[in-house]
Amino acid sequence: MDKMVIKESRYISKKAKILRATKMTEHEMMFEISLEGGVTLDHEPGQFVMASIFGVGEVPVSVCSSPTSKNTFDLCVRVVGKVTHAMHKLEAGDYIGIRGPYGKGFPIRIFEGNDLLIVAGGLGIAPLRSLINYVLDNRRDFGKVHILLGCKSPKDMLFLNELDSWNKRMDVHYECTVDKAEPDWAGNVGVITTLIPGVDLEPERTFAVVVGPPVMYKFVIKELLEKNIPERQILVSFERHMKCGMGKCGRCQIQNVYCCQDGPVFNYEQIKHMSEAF
Amino acid sequence: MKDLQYLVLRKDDLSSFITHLSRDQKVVAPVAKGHGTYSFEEVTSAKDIALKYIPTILPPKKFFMPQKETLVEYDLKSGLEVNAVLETEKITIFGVHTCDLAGIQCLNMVFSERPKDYNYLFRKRQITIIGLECNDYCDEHASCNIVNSNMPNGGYDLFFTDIGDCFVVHVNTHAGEEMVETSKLFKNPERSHFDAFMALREKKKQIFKNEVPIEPRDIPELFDRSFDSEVWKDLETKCLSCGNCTNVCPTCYCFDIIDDINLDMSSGKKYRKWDSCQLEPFAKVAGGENFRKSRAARQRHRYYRKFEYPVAKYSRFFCTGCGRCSRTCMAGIKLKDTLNALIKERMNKLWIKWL
Amino acid sequence: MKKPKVAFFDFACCEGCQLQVANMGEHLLDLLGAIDVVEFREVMSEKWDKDYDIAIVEGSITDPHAVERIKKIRQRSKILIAYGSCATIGGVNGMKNNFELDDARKYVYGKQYTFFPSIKTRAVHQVVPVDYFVNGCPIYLPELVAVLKAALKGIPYYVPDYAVCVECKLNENVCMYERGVGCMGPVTRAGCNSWCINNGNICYGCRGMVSNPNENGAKDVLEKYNIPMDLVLNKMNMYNKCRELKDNE
Amino acid sequence: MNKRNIKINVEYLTRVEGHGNIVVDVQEGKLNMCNLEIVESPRLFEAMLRGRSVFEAQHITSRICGICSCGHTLASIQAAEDALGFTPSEQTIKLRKLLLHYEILDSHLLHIYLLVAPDLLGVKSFVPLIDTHNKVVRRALRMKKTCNDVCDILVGRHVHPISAIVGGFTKLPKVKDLDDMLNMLEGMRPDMDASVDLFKAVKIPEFERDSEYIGLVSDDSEYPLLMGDLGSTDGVRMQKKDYRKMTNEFVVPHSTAKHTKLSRDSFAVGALARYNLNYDKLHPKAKAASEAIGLKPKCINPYMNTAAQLVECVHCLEDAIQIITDLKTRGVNYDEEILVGVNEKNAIPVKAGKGVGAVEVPRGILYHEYEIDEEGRMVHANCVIPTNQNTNNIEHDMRKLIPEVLGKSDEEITLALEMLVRAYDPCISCSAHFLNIKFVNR
Ligand SMILES: Cc1cc2nc3c(=O)[nH]c(=O)nc-3n(C[C@H](O)[C@H](O)[C@H](O)COP(=O)(O)OP(=O)(O)OC[C@H]3O[C@@H](n4cnc5c(N)ncnc54)[C@H](O)[C@@H]3O)c2cc1C
Ligand code: SF4
Ligand code: SF4
Ligand code: SF4
Repeated sequence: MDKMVIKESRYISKKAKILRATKMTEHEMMFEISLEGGVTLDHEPGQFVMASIFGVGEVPVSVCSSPTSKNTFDLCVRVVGKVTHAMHKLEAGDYIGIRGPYGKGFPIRIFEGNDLLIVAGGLGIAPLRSLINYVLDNRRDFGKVHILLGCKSPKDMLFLNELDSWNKRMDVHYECTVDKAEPDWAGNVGVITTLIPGVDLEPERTFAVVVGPPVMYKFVIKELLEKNIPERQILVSFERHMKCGMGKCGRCQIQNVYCCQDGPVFNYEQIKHMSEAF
Repeated sequence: MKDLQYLVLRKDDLSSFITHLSRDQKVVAPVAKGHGTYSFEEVTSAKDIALKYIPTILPPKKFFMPQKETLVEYDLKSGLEVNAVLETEKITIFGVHTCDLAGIQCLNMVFSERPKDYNYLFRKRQITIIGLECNDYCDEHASCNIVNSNMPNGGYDLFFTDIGDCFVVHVNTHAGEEMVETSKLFKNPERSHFDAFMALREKKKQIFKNEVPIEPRDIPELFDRSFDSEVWKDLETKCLSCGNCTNVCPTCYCFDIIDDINLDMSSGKKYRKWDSCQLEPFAKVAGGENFRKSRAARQRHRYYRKFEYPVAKYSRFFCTGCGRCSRTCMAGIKLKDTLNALIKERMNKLWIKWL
Repeated sequence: MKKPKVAFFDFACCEGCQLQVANMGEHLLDLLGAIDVVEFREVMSEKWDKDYDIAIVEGSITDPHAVERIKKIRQRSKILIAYGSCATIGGVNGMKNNFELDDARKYVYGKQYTFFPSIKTRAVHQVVPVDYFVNGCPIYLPELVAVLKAALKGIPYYVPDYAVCVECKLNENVCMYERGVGCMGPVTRAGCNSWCINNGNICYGCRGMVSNPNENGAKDVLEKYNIPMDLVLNKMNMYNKCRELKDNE
Repeated sequence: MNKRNIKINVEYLTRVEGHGNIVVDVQEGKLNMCNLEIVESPRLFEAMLRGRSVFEAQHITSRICGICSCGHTLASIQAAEDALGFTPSEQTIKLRKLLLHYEILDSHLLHIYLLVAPDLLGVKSFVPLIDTHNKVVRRALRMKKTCNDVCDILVGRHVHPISAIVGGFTKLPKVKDLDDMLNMLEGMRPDMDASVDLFKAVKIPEFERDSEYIGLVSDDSEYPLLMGDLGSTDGVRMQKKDYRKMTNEFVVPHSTAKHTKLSRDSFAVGALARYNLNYDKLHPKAKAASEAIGLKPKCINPYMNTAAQLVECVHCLEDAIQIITDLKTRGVNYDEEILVGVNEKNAIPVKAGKGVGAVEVPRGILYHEYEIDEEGRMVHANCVIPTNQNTNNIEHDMRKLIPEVLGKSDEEITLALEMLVRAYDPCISCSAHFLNIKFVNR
């Protein structure tokens, strides 16, 4: 058996350095990362990378920073299993491997000039933060922007500073709710669907972007359809197990689409008939 | 047509041919394993080869995408050094049936689709393929006619057809030509050889009939309408989720990537290994949600990956009719039975509508 | 990285798993390069009185003394690894639970049986929490190494939750059912590289059962191949009897 | 005589396989008590075997002890075949002999290098040797690995062998397998020579006590390990079915456990016993090694058991090479490969009966006795383990040894006793399931 190094391989990851590692909540950490040699990741909001912790494994993670910040990018990671456990032990100065970006992100070009209704559940805020910050950095290109955020409880809220600044902005309609309140919580209580009816929007020119845990989609989409938002204008992003990110390994297949290549962002029309999607 | 395209090799010369080949590469061919089973294994002489065999336990895909294949090696000692690697060797596979040739073609499509998988593509270049015609059905599990893989449709360097005391050999590629020329064992065919060859092909047309009562072009539609079929529920109670059906399938290529660090805890590798959609954790995601939790859904997924999804993407069935899945399944889940059941259910539904 | 302090312990077992470790040959030195073995009674006289980073425990819990001992070990260990069938699923010691306890004791020890306190055989996790499992009778070394590496990295290790048949097929074995013999492969957790079948024997289920076996389907298979159910149940009770234990037993 | 009080309680004797305690009580220079306790929790194997198919017995009894699992497998198969009235083929017997050689080699090497060598080199375990005697440790591990690898080829693995079952083997070695095994064993010769050299240099404690030595004996020229009659250095000879008369288990007043004896107070089994009984039949190379390390029959220093083990290693290695060479020239008959679960297919007719297996395993003679009903189910099982047979002998040795060393420090006495027990290579895992367990009022 001969062994040789092949530079054409797509499985090789770029060396990336962790500049900052910040604990955000009990379960989430945020990493600010730069690729070696100051290369730009060159991603679009909604795309993801395959992050390698050598000796442990590789996982897909959405880029949660806007492409407008050129030299570094952010990943926000929730601890669930093997790799994410190991990631939470990383510190500034450590190296990881990055492949990608992969997948189809949010269709920002067609968002331009239109209104946006962004619905985030839990960790769903991670990929959406990339979109929101991009939109805010290019605010004049977009119409109205509504941001609805749902969390389990106030202590699970991510990006608190940013949420605050979005809340304060006059050109953004921001609301948030928690499933279970704590004594000092003054905001909304209830599931995220309760926020949708109250939003004042023009359905024909609104693109709704929904990211959250699997259970959320069904209910939120129902509300959105009731608001008469066209199916094509409802966008979702799915999470599936992924190994290669290149439409080969078969892990992320949802019926006849591959989440990693055809997604993770889909419009509702594309996938509404797929029972395996939800 | 160049006159080199068809040649003949006397059966007595096969042994010399194999010896000739094994001089500078590994030659693998079907070998009998007892209990009516076969596998592709290394051979050094023709007497090891089972010329009449039914599909091997594992298909030749094991040479194209090994069960365990290193993709990346890394070393953390000096910061982080990562190299993508390829492990190959020169192999000639002798005696590949037409169904398996079709299987290799399917894999070729998947891995050469962008983004290309260079590990597969580079390895493929190291492999020469010598096909071997099936003159008759292997057994009751075969369904190669319905997917049109009982006749050769390319995908080989040389193709052997057994016509009695010699093989008619189709030379298809440069690599094939070279093998033929360097061995100096092949002769030009005579009229009688051609006659026997044509007669065999004619006879095959008589023998091989559609194994299930449906026209191939109607299969995708059948599947289109069968997603919620009762047939899958029936499989739920039978299937043991042992993953044998996908492991033995020549067109199943799903894999897992594993990071394996050495005990020094600083160097290691990533390798890919075969995986199966039939195993329960396959479609499970981090939150614990499993998108194909029931065995029925997993079985359905397997069938759809043979008869519907790839038709949309690659315009061909990803079933070669080899019958391995049916042959290997302990629970007795048979591909033809499943197709028959789907057809029957569909017919019943049509009747009900009609009445 | 500081080398973790590792101790090996044994309870009721054949000590074959320890021997498997000794059988690593020169690779043992690689292992010893990664960990600091502070107690390993079978090959070392040294004793350790501080806490353990990792305790590797072999054997089942079969008497009151052992219950106390394993509880103490658990208290002193950051990570506890159960290895070998006896520790992970009760293993062959569980066959004892097929009998009335006193009856079995009398059979072996005669009148003096009460000198030998005995309780129903239990797997380690049926007494104290276990962090990692290395299944098998004996353990399959590559799996032990994989688990150790996971433990050193502080990440979970998932025991394969699919059938031995998966690996068996990858090894291109002729299926035992095709040869007319009943095999526990379809309901047993993989991870041993179908060791026994590769060597012409059947799977006896030493790695424990998959979490969601299709019992219906398994019954059908036995029927199809004309293999009596009790024969297989009997095999099941060879290693997997302890799975029937209730919490209060 | 030195009038002192000593209370030694070596709990959890380390570096023996299994759990043992030594309890010594000396008052006013007089030995009150000196016991070898076995404290492993009972596993009740004989009880568990009842009702199971005799064809499963070997799989289960192999799990009595991981260290002797090949030995138990062979004794169990022999007992089962005896009970069934089945005669194995010549080829099967050859392969079983080969397996037994591997077992003895492996076990002896483990014992000599990992368990005894630290004593002889004056350290607590082999771990410190990694630094001080790296070459020796590497050699030990290398040899151990070879034994393991040849076992893997022959029966799938060394711990709980897979392919050796009642009737024969489920997998027979291919030509390539024979070549591989041969290469590996031949490659082991230099290490074996080096081991003999190493042993020449070490000092074995001087101590003697004449005892009776028991092992398998035969009339042919082969060093009997797998088959033969039972014999002793005191001239006793009987058939294996009469093994109970050979072991004569009896109850001693100070203990609830049974001891064994034959013509004298106690007897010994194991490498030294075999050596003393069958020296003439050893391979010439083994005899040469014996001379080189200063071992001569009849040797009555129990510490020299380790030396006898080394001599047996040489013998087993050479004879294994011989067997494989033989198999290669004759060719293996693959038609003899048997299907597991023969009982399910009734390939071996089943009838009610009794059978005994007596096999020389590393630590001495191992007996399995089975009684089966007409459906091949186990009705009764009995196993007598070598360590059990040796306990009485060890105690007698200790009683003689303690007065001789009373002048030394407690640590030295403890070490001397521990080393003595270790020299016998007691495998307490095996014995812990049987009657020979003793209790001292504490
Ligand atoms: C496009 C995309 C974007 C994503 N973006 C983000 C993001 O921005 N931030 C983020 O935190 N996550 C994100 N994820 C999810 C992230 O990829 C997963 O959380 C991650 O893959 C988990 O890997 P792990 O190794 O830590 O967990 P694993 O060890 O794989 O475990 C995952 C879960 O499955 C169970 N499990 C896995 N294997 C087995 C087994 N064999 N047996 C039993 N149980 C098993 C575990 O118990 C655990 O609950 C994204 C996923 C996708 C597809
Ligand atoms: S689905 Fe079955 S018949 Fe079709 S190619 Fe795969 S194994 Fe062969
Ligand atoms: S031999 Fe056993 S493990 Fe292998 S495929 Fe058959 S049932 Fe499964
Ligand atoms: S094949 Fe079966 S019996 Fe053998 S080790 Fe694996 S799980 Fe245990």
